[in-house]
Amino acid sequence: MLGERPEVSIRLMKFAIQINDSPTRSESARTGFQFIKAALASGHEVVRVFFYQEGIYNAFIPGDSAEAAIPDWNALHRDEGIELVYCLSAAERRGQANSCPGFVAGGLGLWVDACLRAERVIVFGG
Amino acid sequence: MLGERPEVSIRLMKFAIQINDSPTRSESARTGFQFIKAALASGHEVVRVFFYQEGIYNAFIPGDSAEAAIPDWNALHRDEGIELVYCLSAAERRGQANSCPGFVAGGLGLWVDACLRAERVIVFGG
Amino acid sequence: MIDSELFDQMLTLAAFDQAITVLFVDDGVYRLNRETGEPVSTMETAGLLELLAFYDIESVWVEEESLVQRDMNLDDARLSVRTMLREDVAGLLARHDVILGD
Amino acid sequence: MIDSELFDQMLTLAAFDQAITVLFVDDGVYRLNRETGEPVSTMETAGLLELLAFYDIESVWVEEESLVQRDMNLDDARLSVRTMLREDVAGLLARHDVILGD
Amino acid sequence: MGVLHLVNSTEGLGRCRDRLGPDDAVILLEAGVYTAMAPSGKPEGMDVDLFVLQEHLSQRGIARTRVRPAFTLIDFEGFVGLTVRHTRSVTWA
Amino acid sequence: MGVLHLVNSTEGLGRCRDRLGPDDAVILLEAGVYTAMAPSGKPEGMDVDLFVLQEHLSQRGIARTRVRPAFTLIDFEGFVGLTVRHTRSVTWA
Repeated sequence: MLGERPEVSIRLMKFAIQINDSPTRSESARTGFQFIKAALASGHEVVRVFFYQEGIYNAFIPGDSAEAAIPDWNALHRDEGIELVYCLSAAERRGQANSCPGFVAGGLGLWVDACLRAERVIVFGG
Repeated sequence: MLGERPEVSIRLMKFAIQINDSPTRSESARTGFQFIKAALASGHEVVRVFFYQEGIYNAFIPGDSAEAAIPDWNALHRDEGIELVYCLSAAERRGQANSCPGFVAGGLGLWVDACLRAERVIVFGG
Repeated sequence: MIDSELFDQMLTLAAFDQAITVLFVDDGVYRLNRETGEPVSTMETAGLLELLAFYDIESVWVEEESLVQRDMNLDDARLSVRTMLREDVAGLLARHDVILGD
Repeated sequence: MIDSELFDQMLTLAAFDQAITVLFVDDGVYRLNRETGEPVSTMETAGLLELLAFYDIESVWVEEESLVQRDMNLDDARLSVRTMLREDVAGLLARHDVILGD
Repeated sequence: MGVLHLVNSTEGLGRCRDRLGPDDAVILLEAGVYTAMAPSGKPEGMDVDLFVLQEHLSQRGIARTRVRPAFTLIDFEGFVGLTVRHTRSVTWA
Repeated sequence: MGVLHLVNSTEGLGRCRDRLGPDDAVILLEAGVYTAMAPSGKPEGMDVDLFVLQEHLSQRGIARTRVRPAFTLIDFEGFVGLTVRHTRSVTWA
């Protein structure tokens, strides 16, 4: 009967992740961060993390702060090569400039591109 | 019977106002802004506006932006002399520096001081 | 969330030729009777909804039960939406590849 | 809101010799059975609540009905709180000069 | 005199309804104004003065005729007046 | 296969319960995990697989014994596995 246990074989997938809330207001950014780490640990690929709406504030809070609850996104970028893109127009609307290391600014087109390249789209917050 | 209509005489009061949410996430900052304008129009005094928690983001979004919904706090400070204080530690926790004109940074002691000097304390958001 | 950002996302998806369906449920149905006067804080749903038709997003639905529970009907709505029953929502969700909340 | 910011505010008020009462109602009662392990995002209520006693804030209440509706009891709580009935909440609010939400 | 209860969500009115004192008043604002027309509002049995912020009603396209008679419409200056008449306020989100 | 419903508030489970398809599953996370013990959860009659994120339970001091038997505890890797098994997901806040 060996070979008839399809649940055992892990199907590796590409994920696109959207983060929509500030890490100081809700848990959702941290949930997304831990989800990504678990996905990578399982061998999956994360095509891009896109920070939108209040989520763009993640790109302006140092992840190595004293607050244990603030995700260290830069470490994720540095150690795992994950692409972190915050929405430029959402950031400008909120008066934010000079993002933290590891993040790049981009348009919504980069989010749609990530959705089209990924097999799974997961949104955290909002 | 003149002089026996106590409802007609307006009792002028001192208000302390706390704003606790970002102007892009909820309406509460704008509600507080309109409340303050109405209070001033009625002859009341606003001792201080204190921006706390996610409310500190008000101090970093230009009020004269294209977004009609973003309150123009600086105009309130400039035209009415209202003191606008954002909580320094709440701002630092969120990686924010270089606030917009009209705002000053301060500690929670300034909020307690405003509460003690005011006859009415009104909190918007959170 | 800011309605205009929700719509920016929809219109960008539409620009990439993705078929889009909009569904209003629960308190979300209140947005259907919003006026296009002074903006409600950062929300201007009604005006933005009119953009949908312009961008060929014509599949706009509202859940019947959500309307009824709020004593509303489609006379309150300022755009052409169709109603569906709650029991059909699961099927609608299952026919889409990506589901984005508000 | 960030629990630690709510507590900073309480402790600053206490430092100015203001008498403080804490009341847990509705879903707020869930915070009473929180562990002091890994922080829950930005929330660490239980550890912070222990600070209250240290700062002589000893008037900590929870609404009985909110507990019962959630199938909870004070055995779940890790600090000394007293219960009050919902019908007495209005009276408690009316005895304070300033009411700050969470 | 009494507590002014600010209700700024559709759930807020239900949260404050059994926590009202005899001298209290309620004002609906922001998303809370929807409760002025929704059956879920059930203002019946709430034995205090009930107000709704007119600006926030009209911004949402809610006609005056849809507002339950139990609620009095007021503007921002009326809102300020309520905070003067009531010594303290509390928000129910 | 089916939709994975993410419930991250105490109200979320009630919002998704009549909108579940036969191949769907539900996972409680963040404040949604409280529903795993609260009577308000009423998972009875929800005819799909129900999960609750263990990390978020234990961070809130909810003992395993308080969780209703209808819910299966899973960790973040299990959560990832659910998103692999289900083609799409939706959040109910």
